[in-house]
Amino acid sequence: MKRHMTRHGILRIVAKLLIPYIFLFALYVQFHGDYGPGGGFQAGVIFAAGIILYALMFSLERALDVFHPRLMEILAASGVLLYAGVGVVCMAKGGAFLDYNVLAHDHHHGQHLGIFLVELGVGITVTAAMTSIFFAFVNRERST
Amino acid sequence: MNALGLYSYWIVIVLMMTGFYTVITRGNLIKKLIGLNIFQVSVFMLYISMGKVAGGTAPIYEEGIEIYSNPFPHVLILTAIVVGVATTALGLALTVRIQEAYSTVEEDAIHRLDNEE
Amino acid sequence: MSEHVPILLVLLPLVAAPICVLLRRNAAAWVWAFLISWIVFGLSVALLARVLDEGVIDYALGGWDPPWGIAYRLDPLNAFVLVIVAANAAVVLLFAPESLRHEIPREKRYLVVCVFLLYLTGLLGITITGDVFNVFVFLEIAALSSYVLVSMGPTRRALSAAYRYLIMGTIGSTFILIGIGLMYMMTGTLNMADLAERLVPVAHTRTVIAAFAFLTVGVSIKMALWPLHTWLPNAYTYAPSMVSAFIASTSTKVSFYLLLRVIFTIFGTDFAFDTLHLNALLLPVSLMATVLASTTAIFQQDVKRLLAYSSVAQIGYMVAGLCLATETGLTGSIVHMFNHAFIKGGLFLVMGCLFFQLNSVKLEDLRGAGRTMPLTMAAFVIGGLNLIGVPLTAGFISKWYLVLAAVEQGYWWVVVVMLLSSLLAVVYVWRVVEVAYFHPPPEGIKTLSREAPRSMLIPAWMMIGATLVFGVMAWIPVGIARQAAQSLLGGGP
Amino acid sequence: MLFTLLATTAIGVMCLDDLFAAVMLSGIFSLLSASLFVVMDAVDVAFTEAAVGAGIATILMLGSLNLTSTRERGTRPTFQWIPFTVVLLTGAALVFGTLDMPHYGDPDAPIHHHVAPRYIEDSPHEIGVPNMVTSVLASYRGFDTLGETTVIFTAAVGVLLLMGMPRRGGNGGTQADDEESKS
Repeated sequence: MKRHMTRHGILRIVAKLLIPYIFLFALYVQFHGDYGPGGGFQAGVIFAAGIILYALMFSLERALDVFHPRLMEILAASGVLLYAGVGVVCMAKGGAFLDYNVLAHDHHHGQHLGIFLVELGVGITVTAAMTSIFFAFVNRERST
Repeated sequence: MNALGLYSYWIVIVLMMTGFYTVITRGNLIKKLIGLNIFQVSVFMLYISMGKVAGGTAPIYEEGIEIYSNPFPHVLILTAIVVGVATTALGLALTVRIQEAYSTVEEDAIHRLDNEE
Repeated sequence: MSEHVPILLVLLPLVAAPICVLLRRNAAAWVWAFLISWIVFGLSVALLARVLDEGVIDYALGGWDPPWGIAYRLDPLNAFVLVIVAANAAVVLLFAPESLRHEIPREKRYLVVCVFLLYLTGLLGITITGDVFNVFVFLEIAALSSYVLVSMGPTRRALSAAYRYLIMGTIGSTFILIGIGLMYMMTGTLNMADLAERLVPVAHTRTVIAAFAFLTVGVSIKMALWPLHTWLPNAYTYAPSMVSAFIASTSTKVSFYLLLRVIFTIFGTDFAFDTLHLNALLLPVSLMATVLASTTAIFQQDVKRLLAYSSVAQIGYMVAGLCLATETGLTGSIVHMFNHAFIKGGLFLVMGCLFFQLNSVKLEDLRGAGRTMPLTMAAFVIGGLNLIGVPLTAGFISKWYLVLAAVEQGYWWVVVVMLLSSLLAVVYVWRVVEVAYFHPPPEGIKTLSREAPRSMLIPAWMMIGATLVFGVMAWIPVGIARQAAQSLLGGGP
Repeated sequence: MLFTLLATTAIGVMCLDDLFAAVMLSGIFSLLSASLFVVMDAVDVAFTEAAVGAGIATILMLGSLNLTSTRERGTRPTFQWIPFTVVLLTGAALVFGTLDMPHYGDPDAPIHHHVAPRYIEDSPHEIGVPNMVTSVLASYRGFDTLGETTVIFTAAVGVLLLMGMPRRGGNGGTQADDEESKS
């Protein structure tokens, strides 16, 4: 199924046009989650969808080159660590775990910074996790 | 009035039970996972429908809007959706491995092969 | 820093797991996980001491007061369960390296250690929290990681066992989710203490009754209460040795703890026993579990499977104690939870040693193991005596309290059934002992099998030794369990 | 209307033999439920359900169909009494539970008067973020979200363990080891 998709010219051109916008949209969703619907999780899924589209349309090899499996593994781990790390910093600054109020001088800024960072952590983990799950499935297909 | 106010819950329950029935009666491992999905999504609907306030809008703060729907169930369900997709991914990975090890994804065939050992 | 201990307990393994992935080196990952697990164990003991000393500890996450934020709440019961879980994790990790080398391909080992830590995180998170939805989230962390761990077993049957576990487990947690939703609908809160207060005025509504039913059934699936136990035997049998040991010693215990929480803390005894007569249903079911599962255990050819059915029977004992709903009954249940964690953990570690040397734990392959592996089999015998409930072992203490509670209530038939089930335990333990000690070892294997390496034998003996220690110094677990039972029944410190 | 469509899709999924069609229908089911969530003001949830249920989950299911088979084989399931009774009992318990529920859209329901009001009234100035779902998700109940992230991480590690890590150019990750561990 996946292999002969690479031959469809029109699909490839459309995909080429679409993919940058998908990534841009993912970034918008990531950083605009405070004001509209969206946030780290949704952004991560969209970002992963962009990568998946690329892998389907062009080549898995090239996708694997850029989004190397080990890199994805490290990213998935570091997203969780970033999230937990924000909590630890809060504790170090004298608050409770994940108490963003202590992160900056006034609590608005603290909350903003805290939410921004943890959403980023979620986004990174979700992108990396979804991508590596997909790669694992496709890879199985390739090898059997 | 009484029946009308609960009508939406009942439909959700019917959906839930359709999914649940698919999970427990179907022998195909992928079909089971699809059923599980439907079961879970229907539970999400139950949560979301309890958060709705008549005349309310989406819970994003804006000047001049008085009534918002309850954001709390939304948060819970966001978490639950993630958990659901994680379970599905893992279930599918197991299914693929079972296919490779048993050359089938039908429950009764797997059972037969297990008993032959 | 000391006020942060409750969160650190969960945070340490949670953070340690991704770091394992970053480390990538198997040896480094194991050393790291091992260190963390012992630190967690130390912290959990310190916490238990503090709770017993000073009473309930609260910790508000994110600085938001409950019920708006999530709060941790430690009372004698969950502090005790935390110690059980952490102690088992620490000992099993000590056992792990040789066993992993034997059963898991090299490039997967560090990931297995990572998932093991995640499983530990999940169990600790379920136990410590005072928020029902947080329970659901950590329940899923524990569940997903346990499916993965089970599927790592050496044969293909591990895969189908894990799949079955996944389906049953997800149905269970979806039921729990429905129950939480219905409770939330009637009260508007998710905090356990707040729920307990706010459920009282709406306790008569049909919605709350349905919520209770869904929670109980959901937790019973997770706990493998007969007849909802069907996922358990295969999962225990086909999982890798260290996984069997850890899951058998902790997962059903934590679910049982959850059942105690739901019944006693959230809904209250009045609602569960006086209004709904839960014990009229649960007591016969739990006694059926003890007898039927023990009977099934007798006919098993695979010793791990035999032990798995024995676990189903032991869960029956715990639930029976809960149904009596008296201080003695609950004390018995909680002590049994503690003892059984070490008994089964120890026995499954013994299975790990046997599998390491013999590559099988089928009954016919254990012939003569009593002579070729005397230390290993001696540990098995002591574990078996615990299962039967012979005096001077820990297993005796908990059964004694359960019988005492039944006598207090005048339920003589309960006493009879419990004794009957113990007799059945004699039979299934004897079958293994007979094969191991009175049959000659099969030809050719004689030279091969010696004792398992010390790094495996010592942890197994640590667990089994604990059952002996706590059989003699029974006042330690019994004292704590009594405090926990009192706090559950509302008369406690 | 939406509900009718949903019910039809769900029953379609249950009855179809063709797994490919069933997967597609389950994607449609997710999409329909996403639009239902929009109707019920849960925009964030709808967004996620559309991306996950109709997107990622469907792709993964198609991927695994490709590796297994697209038809349900084996004995055609006859009507089974025991599961049917179980499902009927569960459904009956739920309907029984609904009888005392606050009605759909009722502003007097308990959930709108405890805990949630603070999120609605105070979060804009306590947190300073207009999207209340984000405030609750990331701040008031931030620990649940950390748990959720951990769940995803667990799933990723689990899938890697089961399927093996992809290697560039080479064959599937752990084939050789699988055989070793199978024997």
